Parts: sequence; C-alpha cells; structure tokens
Amino acid sequence: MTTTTSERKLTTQKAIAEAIATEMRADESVFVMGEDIGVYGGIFGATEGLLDEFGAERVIDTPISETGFIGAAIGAAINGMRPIAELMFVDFFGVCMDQIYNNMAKIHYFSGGNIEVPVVLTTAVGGGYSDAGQHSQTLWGTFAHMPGMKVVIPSNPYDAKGLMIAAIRDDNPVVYMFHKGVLGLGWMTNNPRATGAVPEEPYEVPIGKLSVAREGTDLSIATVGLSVHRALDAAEALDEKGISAEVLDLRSLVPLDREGIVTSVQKTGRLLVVDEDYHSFGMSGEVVATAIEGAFDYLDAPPVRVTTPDIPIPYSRPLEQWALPSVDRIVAAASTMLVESG
Amino acid sequence: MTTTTSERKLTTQKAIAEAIATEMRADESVFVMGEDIGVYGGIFGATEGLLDEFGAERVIDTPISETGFIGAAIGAAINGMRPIAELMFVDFFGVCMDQIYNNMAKIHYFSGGNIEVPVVLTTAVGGGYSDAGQHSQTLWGTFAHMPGMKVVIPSNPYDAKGLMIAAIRDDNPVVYMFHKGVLGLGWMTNNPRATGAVPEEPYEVPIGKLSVAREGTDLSIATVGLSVHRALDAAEALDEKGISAEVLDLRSLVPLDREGIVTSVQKTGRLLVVDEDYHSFGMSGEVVATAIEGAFDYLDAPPVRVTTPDIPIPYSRPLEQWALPSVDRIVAAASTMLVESG
Amino acid sequence: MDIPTDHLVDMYQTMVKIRRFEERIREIYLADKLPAFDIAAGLIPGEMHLAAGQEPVAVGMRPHLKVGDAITATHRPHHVAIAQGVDMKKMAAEIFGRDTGLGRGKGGHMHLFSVEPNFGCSGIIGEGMPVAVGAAMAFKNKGTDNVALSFFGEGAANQGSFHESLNLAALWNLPVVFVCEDNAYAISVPKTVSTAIADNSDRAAAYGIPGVLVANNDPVAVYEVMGEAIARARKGDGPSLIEIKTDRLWGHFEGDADAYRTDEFKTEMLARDPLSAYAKRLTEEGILNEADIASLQQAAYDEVEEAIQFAQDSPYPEPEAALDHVFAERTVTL
Amino acid sequence: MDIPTDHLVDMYQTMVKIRRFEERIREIYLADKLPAFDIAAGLIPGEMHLAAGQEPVAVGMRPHLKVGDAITATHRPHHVAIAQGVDMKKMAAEIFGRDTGLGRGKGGHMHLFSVEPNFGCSGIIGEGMPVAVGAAMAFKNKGTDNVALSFFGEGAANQGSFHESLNLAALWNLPVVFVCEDNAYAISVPKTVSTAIADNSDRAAAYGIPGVLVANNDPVAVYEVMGEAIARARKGDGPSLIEIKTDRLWGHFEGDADAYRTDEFKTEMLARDPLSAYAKRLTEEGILNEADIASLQQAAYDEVEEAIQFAQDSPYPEPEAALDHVFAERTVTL
Ligand SMILES: Cc1ncc(C[n+]2csc(CCOP(=O)(O)OP(=O)(O)O)c2C)c(N)n1
Ligand SMILES: Cc1ncc(C[n+]2csc(CCOP(=O)(O)OP(=O)(O)O)c2C)c(N)n1
Ligand SMILES: [Mg+2]
Ligand SMILES: [Mg+2]
Repeated sequence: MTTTTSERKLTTQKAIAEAIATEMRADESVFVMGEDIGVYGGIFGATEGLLDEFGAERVIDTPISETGFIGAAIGAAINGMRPIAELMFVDFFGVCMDQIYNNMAKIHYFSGGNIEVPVVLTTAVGGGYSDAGQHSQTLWGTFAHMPGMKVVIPSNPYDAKGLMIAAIRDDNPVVYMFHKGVLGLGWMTNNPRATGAVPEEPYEVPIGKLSVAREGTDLSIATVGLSVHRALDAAEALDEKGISAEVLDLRSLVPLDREGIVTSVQKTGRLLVVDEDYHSFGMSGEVVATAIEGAFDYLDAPPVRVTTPDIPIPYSRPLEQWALPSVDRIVAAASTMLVESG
Repeated sequence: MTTTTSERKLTTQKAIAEAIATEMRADESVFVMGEDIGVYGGIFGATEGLLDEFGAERVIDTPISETGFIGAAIGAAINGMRPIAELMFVDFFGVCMDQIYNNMAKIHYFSGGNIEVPVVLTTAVGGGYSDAGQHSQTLWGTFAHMPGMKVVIPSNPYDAKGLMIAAIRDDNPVVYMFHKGVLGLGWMTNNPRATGAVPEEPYEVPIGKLSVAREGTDLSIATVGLSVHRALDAAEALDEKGISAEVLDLRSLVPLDREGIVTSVQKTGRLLVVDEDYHSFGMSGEVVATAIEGAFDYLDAPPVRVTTPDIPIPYSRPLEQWALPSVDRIVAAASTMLVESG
Repeated sequence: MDIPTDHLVDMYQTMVKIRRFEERIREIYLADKLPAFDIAAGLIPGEMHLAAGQEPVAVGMRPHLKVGDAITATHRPHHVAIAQGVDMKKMAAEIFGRDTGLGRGKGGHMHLFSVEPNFGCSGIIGEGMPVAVGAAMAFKNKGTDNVALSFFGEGAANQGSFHESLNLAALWNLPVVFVCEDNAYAISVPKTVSTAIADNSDRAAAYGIPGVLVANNDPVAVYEVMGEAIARARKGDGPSLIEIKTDRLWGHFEGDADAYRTDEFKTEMLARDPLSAYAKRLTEEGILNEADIASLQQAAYDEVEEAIQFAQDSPYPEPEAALDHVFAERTVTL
Repeated sequence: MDIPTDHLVDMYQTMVKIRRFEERIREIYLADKLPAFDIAAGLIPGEMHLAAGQEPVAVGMRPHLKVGDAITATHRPHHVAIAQGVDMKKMAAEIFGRDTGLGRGKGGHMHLFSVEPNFGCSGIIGEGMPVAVGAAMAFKNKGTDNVALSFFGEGAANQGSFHESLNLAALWNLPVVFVCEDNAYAISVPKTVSTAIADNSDRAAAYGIPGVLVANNDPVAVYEVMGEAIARARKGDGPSLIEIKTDRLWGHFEGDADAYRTDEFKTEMLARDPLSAYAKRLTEEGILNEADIASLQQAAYDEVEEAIQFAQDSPYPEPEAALDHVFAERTVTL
C-alpha cells in the first residue's frame, strides 16, 4: 500500500467515483456508460453522483446490450472520446467478449499503431456473499491471458483512485476490475482497510507496478484484490507463529510486474500464490512460472497455490466459504511450507 | 501416439468426420449444427459427407447466430439429444462465450447433478498460414481455465477419431479443438503425420490421459495440437545433437493428466513447455506449475516455455512465423537448457 | 372466449400461492439482514429477485401446459416455477442452500433446475431464450407435441440473444412461445430509456411470426393469448412472441431502495395489484365468495409454509460437496 | 431525381477501379498457389474475400460523404474502402503484408484501418456495427454533422450485434446508416436458410426507423437511397437501415469451389454483372462514349497498378516488429 500524507478518508467505492469525476471535470471527452450507472449510480456505486454533476449526455444509462455499448465505446474512443464503459459483473463478459478481446484490444495493433482506443472497461469481480456461479467470479486470468488490454485490480481506496486516473489517461484499453469486497459498501461485509486515506488532488498510481503491502522475510504471498486482505490477515496470524510473510499486491496483471515478484522471492526464498480465480490455467500458474523463471535457484521450497478450485462458485454458504481462498487456508499452507522447508 | 494394428490410413479431418458419422449411425439422438457444415461439409471438413448420409434434419446449417445455436444445443441436450455444435473458428468465441462457459458448463453443477448437458462443441484453432489476429488463435488456455467443460485437442488421425467418439459418448460438455495444421487438408501445408492409420471400427481414446508421442531421457517437451509435431521434429534435430527428448502430447487439458506430466519430468529432470497459445496466464504456466508441484526435487533446471508472445497474431508472414513457436525455437531452447544444466 | 371456471379458480389459487411464497421469502430474507443490511448474512444470503405483481404472466399458461413442456425463466423465476408446478419444497430448500434443494445448494434462487416439470432459469439476461429454442428442436426431432416457453424481461429484449433466438425459432418453425414480462423497468432503467419502440410485440414482424400484446396485467387475458400461442406451437405452426405489461411491485432485488421510481408511480402501481383486482373480479362475477377465497388462501399458505419448513429443517451440504457435479464424475480436488 | 453527370461518372469510374483492384489481387493471390492450392503460400497468403459484383453497394455513397464520416466494413472490405477513398497504395501494401501498409503488415486484408478517411473493418461478423454507433456518439457529442456508415452482409443480420446496434442507434437518435449488402449467401448458406423473413429492411420496424430496400444491384438506386439516409442522419434525424440486393460474382473466398451455387444461378448472375450493365446504361444515355470508357478504364488500371507496384516494392517489416503496437508503448518480449 502506498503511503500518503492526506488524512481524508474514503471508501474504495467513493475513491473510484471521485477519480472518474475528477477526470470528467478535466477532460470533456471522458464519459461513462453502462447499465444502471446513472440514477442508480452503479450497482456497486462506482459512478455515484456523476449523473447529478455531469448530466445524462455524459453519464449514459444503456439497455442490456453489452456488445452494443462496449462496441460503441470503441467507436467513440477511435473518434476522439475517452469512454468508460461498465460491465456490471465480470461474469457477464461472455455476451460481449468479442468486442473486448478481438476488437478493443486489437485495433491498435491491426492499425500498426495508427489508431488508439482509450477505453476504460470497469467491472465488478468476486464472491463470498452467496451470489452463486454467475455473479461471483473474478476471471482476471481470462482477461490477462489475451493480449492488448491492460488489467488492473485495486485493493484499497488509495490505489483505486490512482489506478482509475491512470487508466483514464492511458491511451490503451484498460480493464479496471474492482472486487466487491474491497469497496466498503454499506451492504456488504467489509474489512477495515476498505476505508483509507485518499488525497483530494488527482494523482496516478502507475499501471504495471506491484506494491509491497507488507514486508516480510520468510515467504512471499503474491495476490490481488480482496485476497490482499486475506493475505494481510493471514500474515498477522503467521506473525504470531513466528513466520514473517511479505505480501505482494500485484495491482496490475497486465503488465505484470515480474521483476517485483522475482525480487521478493529472491529475498524470501518461498512463494505462496493466493488467487480467488479458478485454480488452473490462470493467474496462479503464471505467477509460479514467473518465480521459477526468475528465482529458481533462490527457492527453498516449491511454490504453493491457494486458490478457488476448478468448480463453478457454489451458492450455499458452507460450500462457497469452503471453496474460496480463506485466511485459514493461507495460514495453513504457509505454515506447512515453512515447516517442510525448514 | 497410440499404436494400432489397422493399416487403413486417413487424414485427421476424415477421421473426425468418420467418428461423427459412426456415432450418428449408432445413436439417433446425435446431430450436428453449425455454419457451413451441411452442403459445404464444414470449412475444415469436419462434417464432410454427413449431409448426404443423414439429411438436413440431422446436419443443420445455421445462421451466423452462435449464441443462438450453441444455446440451442444446450436446450436440445437437456431434452435428450446429443448435439455437436461447430464454432467455425475458436476466435469467434467472444460472441457466444456466455452460452458456453456460463450455461453449458454450469447447468450440471447448478442442478446438483440432476441434469446432464452432453454437448460436443467442435472448433478449429491455430495459425501459421497468415490468417491474422481474428482467425489464428488457439485459446485453449481460455477454455481450460473455466470449469465444467472438458477440453480435448487431438494431434493426429487416430486420436482425432477416438477422442471424438469419446466426446460424443461423454455425458459432460466437451470442447473438441482441432488444429487446422494437423487436419491434412489439401489446401494447407501439412506434416506427414496428418495422415495415419485409423481403425475402421469405433473406439475411444480416453479423455484426460496424455500420450507419450516419443520417449526420451534428457528432457520432457509437453505440448498439444500442431506443436506436438513441431516438438517431434525438434526432437529429431535434438537427437542429432545427442539430446534425447521425450515428447508429451497432452491431448486433453481438462482434465489435465498431471500425473503423466510429473512422471515424465521426474524421469528426465527437465521440462520444456511448447504452447501456441498466448504466453501468459494460460497453458504454459499451468504445466510449469504442475511440474513444480509434483517434481520440484527432480528438476535439474528451471522449466522453460516456448510460446506465442502476448501479441495479437500478426498477418505478415515474417512476423507471424517469427512469433509462433517454431522447431528452431524449440531446438534452441532445449539445447540451452541442456548446456546450462549440464 | 368461454373459460372453464376451474381454470379461472386455478389461476387465482396459483397467484395466491406465488404471492405468499414471495412474501415469506422476503420476510425471511430481510429478517436477519436489517437494520444494517448485509447481503451475505442470514438464512437466505445473496441477491433475491421477487416477482410479486407479475403473477398473471405466469399463471395464464397453466391449463394449457402438458407434461414435458419446457420452460426457461429468468433471474426472477419463482412465479413461473410455481406456476409450472416445480416442487416447492425442493425449490425453497435450494433458496435456503440446503442439500435437499433442487440443486443440492449449488445453484440458489437464480439457478433452479427441475427435470419434471421441465424447468430451468438463469442469472444472465437473455440466456434462456436459445435454450428454449433447443428444447423445441428436441421436441420436433422426437416427434412429440411438446412446446417450449421462454420467459424474459422487457430489458432482455435488447440483448442480442433475443434476436438470434426469435430468428432461429421462426426459421425452423419451432414450437416456442416467447413471453416478454414487461414490468417497465430493468433494475433502474425504464423501458423508454432502453427500447427504441413502445412494444416488443411489434418486433415479431422482424421474424414473420405473430406478436401479441397483453396491455394490462390481467391473468384472463394472458390465459387467452397463451392458449392460442401454445396451441399454435403444439400444432406445428411455429413460434409466437407475447408481451405482457405487468408490474414489479417491490424493488428489483430485496434491499433495493427503489429510488428510481416516483412515489406517484409506486402508489398507482400498488393500487392496481393484480391479486386483489382478480379476487375482486372473481367475487363480482360470482365465481368465488369470501369464504372460498379464505379457504383457498389458507391452503396456499399451508403449502408454502410446509415448503419453507422443509427447507429450514433440511441439512446444509457438506463443504466438500462443492467439488461434486462439476462433471458427471468427480475429478476436481481443492 | 436529377443526378449530376459527374456523380454518375464518378460512380462508374470507382466501380472500374474496384473491379480492377479485385481482379489484380485475385490474379496475384492465385498465381503462386495453384495448381496445388496452399493458403499459406505466395505473395498474398491467408484468406481473401473479394467483392467483385458488389461495387454498386459501395459507390453510391461517394458524393454524399464528407471528411470525417466514419465507415465500418466487413471481412470483404476492399470495395467500400476504395469507394471511401482509403489510400490504395497503403491498402495494397497491407494486403501484401508490407511495412508500408495501413497496419504495417499486422492486420492484413480483413483488418484495414485508416484515420483519414475514417475507415475500419473486421474479420468478425457483425463486429463493426456497434463501433459505428460509437463513432456516431462521438460526432453527436462533439456537435459535428458527420455520419457513420456501417456495412454488413445479409448473413450478419442474424447476429445479435445487429439487433443491439440498431436499437441503440434508434434509441439515441444517432447519425448512423446501416447498409446490408445482401448477396444472398453467407459462405454456402443461402439467405432463405438463415433468415426468417425475406427482407432485412423490414426489420427496421423493430426499431422505429426507416428501412429501405434496393431491389437490384443498381448504383443509381443506391446513390439515391444513400443520399436520403445520409442527409437524414446529418440533419440529426437519426439512423436508417438500407438493404441492397447485390451479387458476389466469385467464391466466398478465393479458392472456394463455389459448389453450393448452381451453374444456372451463376450464369444468370454473371449475365447481370453491374459493371457492364452500368457501362451500357451510361453509353445508352449518352453520358459516356466508348472512348471515355476506355480512358477511364486506363486511368483506373494505372492507379491500381501503381498501388500494386508500390506494395510489391515495399519491404517486409522486421520480424521483431511483431512485438510493437500491442500497446502504445512496447512492453512485450518474446
Ligand atoms: C447479460 C447481463 N447483463 C446484465 C445483467 C444484470 N441484470 C440483472 S437483472 C437486470 C435487469 C433485467 O431487466 P428485465 O429483463 O426487464 O427483467 P426484470 O428484472 O425487470 O424482471 C440486469 C441488468 C445480467 N444479469 N446479465
Ligand atoms: C462471428 C462470426 N461467425 C462466423 C464467421 C465466419 N464467416 C466469415 S464470413 C461469413 C459469411 C458472412 O456472410 P455475410 O454476412 O452475408 O457476408 P458476405 O460474406 O456474403 O459478404 C462467415 C460465416 C465470422 N467471421 N464471425
Ligand atoms: Mg423488466
Ligand atoms: Mg452475404
């Protein structure tokens, strides 16, 4: 987590809305569209207050036509605008992925660099509140796998604002994923870190740099989104057992800060990857491979993954809570790792 | 590659069409639908001859409505049919992924096992012939990341028939990806192994078991699809340099034969993963992680990946040929590995 | 049209049952979440979309249905499921996340699946429409005279799958009835802000099929229109599109402040509650008297209560059961 | 309508240029692939979709266009690109995969992008339609009177994006002209096998916008209909849908055996080649004589030859350039 001198505190949700408002004030070409982002202010509040300030011309409620309006964001971006399009839940990507990965993410390349597509695609991710298999996924591995779009995932209010401003100003397509569990919404269980100091002035958090959310010496826990908080909580518990965990908040999967991962693993000699996304063929494997490629000779133990298994996210609370990566599972995995590798 | 006593030879493409015909003869509930699969016989010939034998009621040309007809395959499957739906190129998944990953792959789970969805989704993958960024992708990492569907990828005629029969008979959704480069089509450059012995009688190749396409002792090359042939060619070249490479044809990514990978790596002590899919957050990382988790102490060198970088597949021949995993790149990577780790 | 009295009464009885079910789910859902609403808490966690006010849309089909007819419904599925006769106990148990539920707790309220009656629903807008087309393909292929009904909101009518599904069904002359539940809102977005024309029924012209508008939330009108469309499909004469103007009496989901609808709108809407309106009509027409209504209500209440009780008494699934049913055989590990 | 002679001549000239371009690409494409056709071989590898016969669809808009108007075209894009005035040299170079191409060799013939004129196309059916809607949003937002035109095949009219795009454009009253190039086939699938109704122009009713059919492949009729639709959009009166019955004279892509169209169909089609038909009409009407036509042809041929020569003389990109332009800054390594 980046330190800041400001003492004004905001929730992550309000930090996002403030970042968008800031950029809309500064740049006429920025506008927002999506379902329920106007009067409702976004189902997760990411556009709260924008309609009142900027009006329906720049804060546009759309029909349930994700292919239509995300494709329209592309056309608007090519023609001089800087659209922010909200896909309400990332789980819905399947109705509009062509526009995202085949069009938004590839036009710059196809055009040999002549055309820029500065779209920010915002979307809510994550589970843990029994919203079942079509409203609880993270799917960042899916997006990060396909070239041409940056993928950022803030875990706290400060980064949320800075990454949003950086995303809007970026000349490339940026997928901005906010985990519901870090937003500080009144109607969700929240961790205390969902509210934090956020400077009032605009600032950017650089896309592509991880942040060391907690320093440690015995093992590196690399993760993203809500799991940063799970990892931080686990680190506290591990501390009591005499294990010093370093927590890496990856913040950006594309570009991935491979150097930052490798540096940390070289220091600690152990890597635990925590991933709320599906276990296989996703983020956890990539981070393990990155560490292996860059720090093989430094490893005291094989890297370990604590993830959501390859199952649809189940509805029933005992099933879901068991399947998601929990503080307990992280603590157990880290402890075993330390015991087994001395 | 599985050995067989039959001496009749078929191309992979004809083996696929034969497998479908065989099952359609045996089971009235099997039917095929997709774009240009009737009169045209499938753009890649996977349904060649079927319209003539089975008629337009069971071999159904569809409009360009992938969401519509793949969704319809699901509805038909739930109601007692065993549909085979063809998505002409995997690159088009973005217009219909919701039906595939959120619906087809999850209904069995949502229903607590009460409903089965025996759909086979066939699709052509792969590049190398300058078809550019929306017609050359493999994307198996994307499909394998999401739970609830099996993912198989034959590399030769024998497996193509056996895996297709197994897929049709499987009570689960199976995504059957055929690489254009292994089909033995008259209008594509082909490797000699695209034609091979195929028994006339029906048989199954088990889904979830890799095949050791070539035995070796110095390193394991794990791969799938056309890259199996790249790896086999590389293995011959390596042989001349005194390096003995084992080639693993994974054949199925879901379920992934982790045991098979680990066994081979334990034997050779080195792993090279060759993946035509995008480098990051996909198959290559998962296979590396699998080897690390199962054979860490056996590794003489860190696993290495030879992949397509994280770029849209470029059109121009020199660009594309440079970007795809080539025999030369495999040979070079394997040689370096052996030199560096003695 | 001369409608048999038992059909009229059956529709009323079903409406009462649906309303009671929704009311009880609402009570239980909110009971342990308020005053500080926490979506993850309580006996029923997660999102909850209730259909109070939309009962007429669901009950009109009842007397026209046959065993084996397939239905695909939406994220707001209870009224349609109950009207089709889905086992209410198992449905309640699923909503409570219990092992005795339709999906053994895996699906929850947006993912209710039943083999007989042949019912499914979904959390993705427009997802069920192609599935209904496929069910109809199976019926046609097997030579049964079953039909498939696909329910969807007016918001869903702007999703691409609407277009693809209607074109396929019309092209292949399939026995599908597309039923648009027009409650004028998609969450906070009014139909005027989402839809270029006034009535989705007019979109039937784009597929050369009949498009019928039911302009008010009247179960009898729905009964008639459904009857025709279902009969037409059963005869092999192809699909129809029906749009029914209805009302979502409560918020989009429970916990919704519903601030996007004016008080005036809500007052008017509540005044035309279809349940009381229909009760009034049946009594006025002498079909039911107050005692009949009371006893129908009691029966419905009892049935709902029994279902809720069953759910509450049922065990949760074992945590590790999360790994089951990904495939027909277990292959996944934690 | 009284059409200025120079417009009539301009359309002819452009048709000649398009046809010549397609013929030359075809020759070069096939030259080094036959007799044993290898799609990966030769000066121009990959798929190649040519638009001979569809020239009228493209040229009719020409005199109505303004600087800045946006066009999205399909996998069969050359005729539209040439008609809009996309730099033919850079376009040819892109098709040849050269560093001087519109996309520096990265896109190829299905992915031609130009800033001025404002042109793009795509390999995915229906992908360009929402993009045109977005271009129109930008124009409206910035208060220009530019319009966006979206071309798509009759096969694409059954893709969900068609529905979503038309609804959005109508709903927001945007300056978009949707142009359906109905060549009666989507690869091997005839329109009758894909589309529930005869004319996609009738689908305009589903969005409350004008739908116009051009029933034959006549550039003058296209000119008139396009003129109206573009003027309407430019004035702020919203989108239109135009369907033009046209002919794809050759296979779907080069190398296509075209066995799915009967010889009879093909003979009739070739007999109504719009290029010769239009030449005949212009000479009959005394607008052009044979000498005029010959000199127009020569000019067009020269221009095409120059473009091809430019392409052939241009260098290939360096292999490592594959890593550029994923993002505005290079971040990827092999
Ligand atoms: C593809 C997709 N987009 C968005 C959503 C989020 N969402 C859930 S319900 C809903 C509104 C649906 O409106 P309507 O179809 O009219 O049904 P109603 O809720 O009014 O019954 C939306 C936008 C979704 N579930 N799926
Ligand atoms: C989403 C998608 N589905 C399928 C294809 C494969 N495909 C390429 S061209 C084509 C036919 C298109 O027909 P039409 O729209 O009529 O255009 P035409 O080729 O006739 O110009 C198809 C099916 C594709 N490119 N994209
Ligand atoms: Mg609604
Ligand atoms: Mg066509």
